[in-house]
Formats: sequence, C-alpha cells, structure tokens
Amino acid sequence: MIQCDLLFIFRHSPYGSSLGREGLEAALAAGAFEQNMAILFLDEGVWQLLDNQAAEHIARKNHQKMAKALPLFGIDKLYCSADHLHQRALEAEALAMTCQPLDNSQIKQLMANAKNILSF
Amino acid sequence: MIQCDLLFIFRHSPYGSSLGREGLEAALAAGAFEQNMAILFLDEGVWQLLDNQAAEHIARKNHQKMAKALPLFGIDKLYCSADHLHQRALEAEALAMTCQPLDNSQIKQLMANAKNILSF
Amino acid sequence: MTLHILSQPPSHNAFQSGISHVSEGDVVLLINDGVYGLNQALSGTWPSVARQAVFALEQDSLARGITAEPSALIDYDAFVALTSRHNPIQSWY
Amino acid sequence: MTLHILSQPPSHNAFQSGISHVSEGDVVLLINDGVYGLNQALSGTWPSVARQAVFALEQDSLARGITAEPSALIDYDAFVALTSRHNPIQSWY
Amino acid sequence: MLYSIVINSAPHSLHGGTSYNALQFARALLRNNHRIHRLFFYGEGVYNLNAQAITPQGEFDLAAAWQHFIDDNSIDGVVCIAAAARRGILDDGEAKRHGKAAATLLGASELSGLGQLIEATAVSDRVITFG
Amino acid sequence: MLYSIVINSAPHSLHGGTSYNALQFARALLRNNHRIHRLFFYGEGVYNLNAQAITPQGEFDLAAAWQHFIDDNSIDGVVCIAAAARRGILDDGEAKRHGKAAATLLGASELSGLGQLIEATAVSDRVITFG
Repeated sequence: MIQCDLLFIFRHSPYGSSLGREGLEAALAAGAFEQNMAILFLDEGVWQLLDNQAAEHIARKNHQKMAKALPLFGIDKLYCSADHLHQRALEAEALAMTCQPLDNSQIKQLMANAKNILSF
Repeated sequence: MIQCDLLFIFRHSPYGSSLGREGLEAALAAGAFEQNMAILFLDEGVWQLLDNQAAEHIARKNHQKMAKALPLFGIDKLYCSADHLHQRALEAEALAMTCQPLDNSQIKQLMANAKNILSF
Repeated sequence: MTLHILSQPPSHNAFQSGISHVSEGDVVLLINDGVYGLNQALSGTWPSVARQAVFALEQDSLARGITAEPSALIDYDAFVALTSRHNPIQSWY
Repeated sequence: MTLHILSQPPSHNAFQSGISHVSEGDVVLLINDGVYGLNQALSGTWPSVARQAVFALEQDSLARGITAEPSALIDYDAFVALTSRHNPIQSWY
Repeated sequence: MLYSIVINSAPHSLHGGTSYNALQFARALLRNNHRIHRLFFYGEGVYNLNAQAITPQGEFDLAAAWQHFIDDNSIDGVVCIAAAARRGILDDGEAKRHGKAAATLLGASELSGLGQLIEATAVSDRVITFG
Repeated sequence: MLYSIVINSAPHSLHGGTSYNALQFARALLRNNHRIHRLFFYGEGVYNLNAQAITPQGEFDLAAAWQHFIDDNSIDGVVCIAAAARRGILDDGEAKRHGKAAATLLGASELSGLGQLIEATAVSDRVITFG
C-alpha cells in the first residue's frame, strides 16, 4: 500500500519561484531526521524531475542535482501524477530520476493515508 | 475610437496580492500627472470592480473606495473584458462603478493603439 | 478525511488541482481569493465529490463583496473545528 | 504591433490570457517559466494567430531542460531587438 | 489538540498572501483551547517578522500583531535561518557575523534550522500551512 | 532608443520572479547601444535592493549585481518610497524618521515617488515590465 506519515506535495516549478528549492530543502531535512515520508510531484512540480537541466545559464543551483540527493537521504518513495505528466507530454522514462506515476485515485489514497502534509 | 497613450492593465484581485493596490496607486499617480490614459480590467482584475466590498473584515483599506477616486483624478476611460465578467457570472450593471465591457477584438485594438502599457 | 484549503481564485491551477483531488468524505474550505469560487461550487460546475461539503471563510467573503447562503459561510472558530475533525490538512496555493 | 511577454507556465491564467489577446502581426516571447509552453505552441494547440511568431529565451529554456528547434530560441540581444521593433510591450504575469 | 502552523507567505506578496489568515487562525486556536507547539516561518513567510517594515498610519500592522501574539502567549515562534538570511532578516548574531548594519528580526521569535519544522510535524496532532 | 524598465518582482518570490531576467535585459540594452532612462523598482521589486540580504557562498548575488550595474553605468535607479517603506527597505533619512535600526537600501539607488514612474513612461520610447 502507498502510505507515509509525512507527505510532501511539490506543485511548483524548479526555478520559477522560491518554492521549488525551499520545498526540496525541507524534504532533505526530513530525510536526515529519518521520517517515514514520501514526495508527490503535481502540476508544475513535475518539471522538477526533468532531465538535462542546465541551471548555470540562469546563475542558479541545479535543481535536478539537488533532487538526485533524495535517495542518499533515504527518501525513495517518490511519486508523481500520471495525468500531469501526460498533460505536459512527459514520459516517466524521460525523467532524471525514478518516480512512480500514480493515477488520480492512488493520489487520493496517498493523501488520505498521510498523517501530515507539507505543501510547496 | 478606443485609444490612449498609457494603458494600465489590471489582472489581479483587490486583496489577494499587493498588485491590486499598488497598480491602483500607480494609476492615480498617472491621473494626477494628467496623462492620456485608460485602465483595462482583465481576469481576476474584474473583481476590483465588485460592489459591497467590506475590507474592514480583513483589516485592509477598501479597494472599491480607492477605485471610486479614479474619476476624481480625471481617469474616466475604464474598460473591462466582457468575456471575463461573463466567466465570473458578473453583470456590468452590478459593478460598483461605470466600466465599459469590451469584446476580445476591442481589447486587442486598445492594446495595439497604446504607446505604453503598465501591467499589474 | 482530508481538509482541502483553497486560497487561490478558480482560474488558478492550485484551485483546479485542489478540486480534482477531493475524496469521498473530504471537506473543502475556501479562504482568501478562494472564496471567489463559492458560487461556482454551489451552482454545481464542480465535480460532484468536491461539492459534498464546501465552506467559505465569512470574513474573506464579506471583504470581497461575495455573498452566499449563510450555511456555507463559517468563521475562524468553525475553521478551527474543521481542522480538529479532519486530517491531514492540504493547502492548495 | 505588440510584443507579448509570457513568464508564467501554461497552466497559469496569465499565460492563457496572454495567448488569447494576440493580434495579427504581434510577437510572443516566452521567458522564465513561460518557456514550458514552447513545444505546445510549436505543436499547434494554440490559437493560430498566437502561433505566427513565437520565440523562447534560450537561457531560460536550457536551464529548465527544454529543447526545441533552434530557430525558436533567442538570446538577450535578440530579445532587445524584438523590443526595439515592437511596441507596446505587454508582460503577462 | 496540539497544532503547528507553517507560514509560507509574506504580508505584501505578489502571489496572494494568507499571512493575515494565519494570524487569525492562530488566535482562534487559543480561543478554542487548543495549544500551539510552534509557528514556523519559512520562505517568504520570514518577511512577517521584519522589524524594519513601516505600516502607514491607520493601517493594520501585521508584524506588530505577530510579535504581540507570540510574546503575550509565550508561543514558540521560529524563523528558518537560511530562508531569512537570503531575504535579509537577521538577528544580532547573524548581522554581526556577516557585517550587516543591523538586526532586522522582530524580538519575539528566533532563527533556527529546518529541523524545527520536521520536529513540529512529528509531535503535533495537526500541521497546517498558510501559503 | 530610450528605455525604462519596471521591476515588480523579488529575487526570492513565491510568484515566479523575473528579476534576473530584468538584469540581463538591462545589460543587453547597453550592449546594443540603447540608453536606459530609468530603472523603477516597485512592489516586491524593492527587495532587489535590500542591503541586508545574504547570498550563500558560491551563489549569484543579485543585489550586488544590480548595485554594480547601476553604479558602473550611472543609471538612474529609483525605488518607490511607499512600496519600500511597507517592506522595510529604508534609506538613512527614512530609517531615522521612523526610529528604525538602520538603512537597508543599497547605496546605488534612491527612494522617490510614483511620479518618477509616470514621467518615465511619458519620455521613454519603450517601457518594459518584469513581474
């Protein structure tokens, strides 16, 4: 079953606002404290998973590289919306990291089973 | 013909962000400097025109009252999108102030004829 | 059963994403610019599961000139009561 | 002829409002998160009048991992050239 | 019940600030005999405790209201140190360490790390975000 | 051509900041032999000139880059005084007048009123907003 105590929901793009980076930093902190956690990428948040990001062109830290640190912090329950990938013509295989696409009812189940949600 | 040198486009709601108020303050300043100007309310901006606002409930200045000062500054070319009113089930007659609804092609004409646009 | 808090207006993707992720038994609370969606919700253009239990913060509605049937409008004490009865709490913004 | 600058992603109402207000002869420039709309624009889901002349800022596209045919990607010098040839400039954000 | 509140939005933001909602909700929690474990100010929310902000006469001073709420009720108000530094909200120690002119963090709260956010989610019955 | 640029977005915003785009565009204007009549920092844009902001080592310091750009090219950089006061961006005079701890406005620019924005739209060939 798809279950976690602390669910992070990332809905924003990696560079368009501060939420992309600050959400990821909060998730890495939760990983360091060994929480039973998961991350769900929705809406523009799925762009965080895109491969071949080259943030040096806008003088920013590479979000993709930061996101790849998640498994090193023991964070391996990574989910995304299959619908939201599809709307953006993205394939799960083209993403920079392994992330399980969920359908709408699986997403609802994940949210319902969470003890707390932090949304960025 | 619908024409102005300086066109203000207000696309944001009155209280949801700082853009509603700060846009209005910029427009009032332009009025004080007697510019040939107009204001176009689009998208969530049309909510700025709604009657019966009671901003004391959220400890804010009443946007409707500030907007009503526009004619006192000689700003009388006030337009809004007929489509965007309709999408929000708003009637031009129900608005707090006189504002001429324009269709999509009139809006395009207004923009094309402007010398400069300030967008909030 | 989740409490969904919507603080952006209906034209915002946060609002649309929120109402598409409501489950049976969940509650939707509209605050801030989210209250602009109240009459749309009551008139039935939302998915039916999202319309089961919809409330709007009274103070935010009055401030914006939004009126609705009184039963849909709640104050901060009732907002607190909703959060004590529902978990988790998801803010769509 | 107006230059329309779109800096929000396609799911944002600023983006949608922008492409619905493009006239014959106008140019659309995607910057920042607006570049996420580039392939959508090129593949033809936009209104045809909005698709006549669409460019995306190359640096913002590369940063995000968005690729497209080179002719659609422009640098800041070409951005400046667009602003000198078009007026007014409307930023949808 | 034991609550924690995450405040992620600024008083004067482009995005649509719910920080006034957050304050009113926090007040209602105490009025209804709930307890607040922590207020965590993150992201743009750090601007809520900017000591330099000037509220025009006759308008509601949100920063002062936060300070009074935190002081009067002995609330644990934590401001994320990294988010605050980026945005120039510094306490005495940070200002001195970085050679900046002055402390800009309102007195009632303290700078600390993201561990305080994670701990809050682990021990609270309810966590609510205002973004 | 004569340009004015309105900067309405903050470096670390929730909304989606284009302030880095604004800086790069301004640099490109001079590179292409256009002139800048004025940079007008309004709304959240006033945070671009926050002297207190600390950029982590190894990251791009946008505030410093604005300051150098304005100084090195003798640009007229104006920060809206009302928008800045609300957000705690003060020059020496404002800080003293309101009893605040310190000036927080970067030196290269000056506080002034909305008349400076309106004048800029009247005299410039092009006005471009970054929001």
